[in-house]
Amino acid sequence: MDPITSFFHMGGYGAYVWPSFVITLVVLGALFANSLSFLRAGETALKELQDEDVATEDEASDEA
Amino acid sequence: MALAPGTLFTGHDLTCIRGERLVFAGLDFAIGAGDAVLLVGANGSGKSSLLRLMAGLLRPAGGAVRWGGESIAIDPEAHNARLHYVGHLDPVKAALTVAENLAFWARLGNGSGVVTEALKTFDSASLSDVPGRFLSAGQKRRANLARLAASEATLWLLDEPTTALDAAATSCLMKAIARHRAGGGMVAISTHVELALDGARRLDLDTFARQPDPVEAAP
Amino acid sequence: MRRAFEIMRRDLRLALRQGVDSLMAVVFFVLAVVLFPLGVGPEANILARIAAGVIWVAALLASMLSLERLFQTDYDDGSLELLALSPVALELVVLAKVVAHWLTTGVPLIVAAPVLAVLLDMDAQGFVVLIVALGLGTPTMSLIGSVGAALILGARRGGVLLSLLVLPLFIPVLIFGVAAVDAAIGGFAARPHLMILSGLLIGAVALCPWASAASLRQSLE
Amino acid sequence: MLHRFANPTRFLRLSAALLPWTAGLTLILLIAGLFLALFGSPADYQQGETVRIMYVHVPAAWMALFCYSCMAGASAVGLIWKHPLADMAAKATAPIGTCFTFLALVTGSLWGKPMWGAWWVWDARLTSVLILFFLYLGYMALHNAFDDPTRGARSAAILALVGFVNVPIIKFSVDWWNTLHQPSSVVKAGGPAIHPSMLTPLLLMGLAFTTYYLWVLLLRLRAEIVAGKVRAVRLRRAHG
Repeated sequence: MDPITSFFHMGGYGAYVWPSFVITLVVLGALFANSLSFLRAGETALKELQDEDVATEDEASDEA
Repeated sequence: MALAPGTLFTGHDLTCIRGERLVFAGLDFAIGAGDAVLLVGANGSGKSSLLRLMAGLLRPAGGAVRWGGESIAIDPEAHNARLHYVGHLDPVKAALTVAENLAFWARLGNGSGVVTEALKTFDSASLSDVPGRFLSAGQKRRANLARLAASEATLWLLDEPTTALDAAATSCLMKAIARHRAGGGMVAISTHVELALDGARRLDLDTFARQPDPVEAAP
Repeated sequence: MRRAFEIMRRDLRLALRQGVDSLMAVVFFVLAVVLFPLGVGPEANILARIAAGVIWVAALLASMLSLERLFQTDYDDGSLELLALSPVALELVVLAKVVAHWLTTGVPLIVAAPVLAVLLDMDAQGFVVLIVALGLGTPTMSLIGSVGAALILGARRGGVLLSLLVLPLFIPVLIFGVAAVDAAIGGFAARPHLMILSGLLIGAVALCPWASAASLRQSLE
Repeated sequence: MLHRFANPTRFLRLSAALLPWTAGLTLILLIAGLFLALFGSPADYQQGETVRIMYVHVPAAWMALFCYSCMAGASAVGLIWKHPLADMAAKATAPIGTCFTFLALVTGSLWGKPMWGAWWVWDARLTSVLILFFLYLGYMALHNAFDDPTRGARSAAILALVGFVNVPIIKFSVDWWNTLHQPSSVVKAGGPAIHPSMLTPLLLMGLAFTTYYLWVLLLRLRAEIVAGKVRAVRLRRAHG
């Protein structure tokens, strides 16, 4: 058995060792991605609100 | 109503936060024996919040509420023993009769449980044996207000007491308040309706609402 | 203390006047236990083996179902505010209401339990210990449940949420309750399990009213 | 100083400085840990290669409990000193703790299958982790069961403290329950004394998970602050 397959074979337990590492990395990655998108969504929403504020202030100053 | 002369019910630089909204900041008040304070202001200006602060249901985000110089938070039970609070809801249990409801609240306060007299002051003596489930909103409100007469309390905190009350009941309430103040009691009422209370001071909450928003209060 | 008894008396009077509501817990308890033979099969030896566990789980679920009403009705009609503003400590108010709740739902469960034990062919040796263990367990469940009931006041979908909050906290009571009965049936000493159950009860009496009062104050703000 | 007005800008500056460090540290530790776990350490003489799952399962279980303790600590600070940042930290920790608990359960069951022949074994530790998972779900469900976020934070904080007091009691009762029903002692995962060459990857993975927790916590805290500002702007508009 050449080294590559033996590496994946994991002494016959590959079907358990690899999924546990893969699932761990996937879950941690997904949590990180979720947190990042949560932050980006908030920032864009805040930016839009602030732009609207600036817009309404400009209109107010035009009318005055 | 043994009230040491000159003891004041005071609020110092009160700041109130409800949920994430600054309701009012830097608010002061002082109520002495026989005083009446009318809380007025737009909806959401914090009238109910101030009454709940005075009752101790709500803790101020800043400042302190004091009774005779001592903060009410130190001994809440003692403060509860000297106040009556009438909120928006009328706690009249459907399964109990009006007399049973009233007797319960009276015995829970400093009253003796004899309630016929109290029912008369709000002319709802006829309702005494009627179970709560048959009462109209106005009758429930009168039964709730009867608590004021059923047991002794120095400080009355009334949150829009005249809602659902007809003219006759409102005048009963005014008479009861007048008697209470004559006996050295204090009253704080939040109201939208013009109330005929001679010598009552007005506290307009709109003047305390214009403060910077907390989240933006960055240096 | 007089005022605490006043509150308890009112709650008991309310429960007896609306008698049907407090019977709901017992009816659910009996129904839940009756379902097991229909599901698992009527063989006496299997039923006897799982009798203690089935009775305890059903008692746990029955007492939890009736917990939501503990503060909710008073919260909705404004009584809770006045109770919090009464000259008696809020912790005592909670204790009075929990005792009233236990008397109206816990005690009927204890009364019904031996009857259901017969239904499940439980060994006669276990009856006395079952009653004693339930006598110690149901008040603990009412106390821990009162914390959950106070936490969900004003929450959306409170009923389902209450079970998710409270069931994990019931697990120690369940484990030692069933262990006590199984020990009695197996001829072993049930005392250690009952001692731990009473320890849990004493701990609950000390901590839960304080936690419930704290969350009631939050909900009234 | 009014904690209520604790301005988040000081925290935002601090977290902006810390973020790159925690990110870099996490990645380095993770790569080193994974390398040692998969290649650097020997197989166990009994369990063979499956022992490698321990390098993920055990740190995840550690973190599950560690996050719950952090959540309870932050809740206590939030309740006692009413510090908004503490409430946010508790809220941000919950999902991270839930993920670690979920990972501990999944890797535990993946480890159990080859060793004990079943996907789920009512082992005392696995059962306690399962109950901890429900405590997390209860916390998060209660947290957003209220329309007013402050109300949700306060209730959930009390639940976190009540839960924290109950965790050791549940652990004790589950262990007792386990000895009652399983007199034969099950092979202890990780063995009595861990071989030093196995210890280093275990510690590395543990450290990697901890720095990962800090990294994602800072991210979620910044997100909570921004969300708070958005709510504040919308609230101010509503009330003019």
